[in-house]
Amino acid sequence: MNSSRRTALKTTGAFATLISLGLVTQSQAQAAVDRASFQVKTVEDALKAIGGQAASSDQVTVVSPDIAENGAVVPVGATSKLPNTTEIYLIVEKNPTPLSAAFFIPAGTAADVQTRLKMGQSTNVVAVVKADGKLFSATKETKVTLGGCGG
Amino acid sequence: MADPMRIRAAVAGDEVTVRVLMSHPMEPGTRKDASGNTIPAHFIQDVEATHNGKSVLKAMFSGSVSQNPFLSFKFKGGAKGDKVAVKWVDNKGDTRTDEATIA
Amino acid sequence: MQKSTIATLLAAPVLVLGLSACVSSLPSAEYDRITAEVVKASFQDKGIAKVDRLVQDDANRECAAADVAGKPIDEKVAKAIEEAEMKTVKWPSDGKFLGDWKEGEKIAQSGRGLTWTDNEKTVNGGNCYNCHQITKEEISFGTLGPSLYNYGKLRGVSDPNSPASKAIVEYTWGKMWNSRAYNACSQMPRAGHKGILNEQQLKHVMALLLDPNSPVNK
Amino acid sequence: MKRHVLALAALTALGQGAAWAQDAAAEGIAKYREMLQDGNPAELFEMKGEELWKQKRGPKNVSLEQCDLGKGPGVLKGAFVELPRFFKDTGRVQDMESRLVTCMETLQGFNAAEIMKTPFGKGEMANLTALATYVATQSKGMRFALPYNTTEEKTMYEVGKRLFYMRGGTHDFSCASCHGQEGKRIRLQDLPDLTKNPGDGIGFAAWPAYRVSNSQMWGMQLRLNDCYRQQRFPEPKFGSDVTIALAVYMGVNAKGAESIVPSIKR
Repeated sequence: MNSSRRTALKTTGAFATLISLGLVTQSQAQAAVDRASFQVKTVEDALKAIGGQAASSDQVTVVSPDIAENGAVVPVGATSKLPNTTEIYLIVEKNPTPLSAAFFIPAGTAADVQTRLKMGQSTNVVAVVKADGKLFSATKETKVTLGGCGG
Repeated sequence: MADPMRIRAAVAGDEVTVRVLMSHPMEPGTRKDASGNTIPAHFIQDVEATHNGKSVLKAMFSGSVSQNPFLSFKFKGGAKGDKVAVKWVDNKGDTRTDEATIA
Repeated sequence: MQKSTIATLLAAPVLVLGLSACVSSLPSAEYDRITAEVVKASFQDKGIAKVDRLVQDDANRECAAADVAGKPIDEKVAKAIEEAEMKTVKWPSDGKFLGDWKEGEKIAQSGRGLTWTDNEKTVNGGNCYNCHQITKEEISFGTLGPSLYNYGKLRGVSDPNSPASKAIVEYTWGKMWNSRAYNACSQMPRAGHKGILNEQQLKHVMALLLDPNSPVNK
Repeated sequence: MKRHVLALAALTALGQGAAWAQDAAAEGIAKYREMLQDGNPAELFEMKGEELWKQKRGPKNVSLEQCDLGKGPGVLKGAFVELPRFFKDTGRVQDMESRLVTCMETLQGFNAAEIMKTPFGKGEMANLTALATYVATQSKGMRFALPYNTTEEKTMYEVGKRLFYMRGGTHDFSCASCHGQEGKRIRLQDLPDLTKNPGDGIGFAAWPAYRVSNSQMWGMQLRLNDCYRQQRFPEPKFGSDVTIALAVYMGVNAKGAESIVPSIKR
């Protein structure tokens, strides 16, 4: 617990410095998440960056395979049936920097996105969505297998 | 300059499905080369898709998105013949915009 | 474009036959000769993988020839190979056959070593899981070789140091040192004989297969 | 879908050795592969290849559009599924990649020896792979039918067969060690039996392919190069007769197999 709080503090500090140096623009700083959110090292800190704890919901689905033949390319996506879903986040729990991608969904666009992520090892994949300003999540485990020959 | 994207956009009913492949190394900045030196980060950070000039999706990527990124999403209000444009910007400030016609 | 070996080598037979449109066959030995020429012209040293690795010993030449002919190897030839290969088996210098199964598992998992992208310092793996099921926990295993799950248990090895286990312990060591001593054309690498694994590594893999405490025998 | 069924069929063939966990694993892998089919990054290389094919390039500043890949100058459709074949002008049996190098030399004025010495993924070699991806894709859905009607091709087949069974290197591997039987795997990867037609889009009919393990596009030349690396052999030179002979052997054996290129592989 202690160590993760320390990390959070450090990250916040670093981010403030980035703004003061003008490395992070005002518009980026105003977005729901910022560049620094993608650097945090734990799932808790990633959730903090997104805006707090997320309630698990059966209206949210993580699309990720049960088994990935190769961790370099794992098809991952998320869908939400919750009305007014405006943001979708993909978090890979065991990656060094868990927050992997964020999607901002304007009105008229479906809360249904897919991409491909790297995974260093078998891990939980968490989708967090923001709907009506509240956070909801769903989790699924993906096993990453070792390949043949040199693997 | 970066290689072009492959964008496919197809309408079915009232929904347009857009599938994008981007040509990019997506180097996270944490890997080491054979001689032990860290390979500098080089990855796409921001992606935005527009339909007739109106934003239909924004995304932020980390270096954990796979090399040659794939992105798929759906939006309403598009018609056959309309243009869908996708723009990305990477951490080095390099950028690329490509366009496709909805089929 | 480099001149083709095939074109040069074929020049003679084509002349003899005249430039007929029909496809002509050569005696099998002639194709063997052309193949040797093609191999010589096509491969080059790269990193630690030098062209001398292509030199065929009797075992490899005879087994390949039988495969090309599409029939099993002659029994007498097979016997001779097995006898010769058996002579290469070196037994543990201190008489101890088993090491640490945990180390053995790491060696079984690793497929590294001896390719042109490896170097002299690369610690060789055993490549075991590429072809064999071993522990139950590892679901990513190959099927080119038989399952080795419960290897010791199925063979009744409850104490690898007991006289009752001696035969199977020795067979397992010999098989890993030089598989061809027991089966002339076995596809299994000759781990000891070819210097893929050293004595200590082989002991660890032995423990993985035969130690009653190894997950293999649970 | 077809691949999925095949994977399951192979699985049942495993018989009693296959535990339940294993069935689930194989099914999971089949599903993973299916998920990747949509949006294969190989399309990026195909696009680049098309551009390179039509672009005026090289010391002579001409395009490759008059390149003869065996069916006459500029004919792309069906060319790939008839390669390797014998070419009168070079007096050689050539595969798609070595034939493209010939065109780059004769039409565009590039130095063939230079191109063939370039490491995979770099410079003109990277362009060559993109071109091969484009050319192969023009025969997508067609079935392999090498002409196989000259003495040179017959010789190459016989040489290829001998190379396929040639055991060597530190591990005594031959191509046949992995690809000489049906229904086997390395780790969880199914191994095609290349001594016969292993089925549509499998083995010879699955390349060029995008390799997800390193995000590279691989043609048959690199596929064979890496097989030999893992066999612990020395390196076969690009376009050398060893690579051509093996391609003839596999290509003739694969007669009737549907090409699904560009495919996507682990």
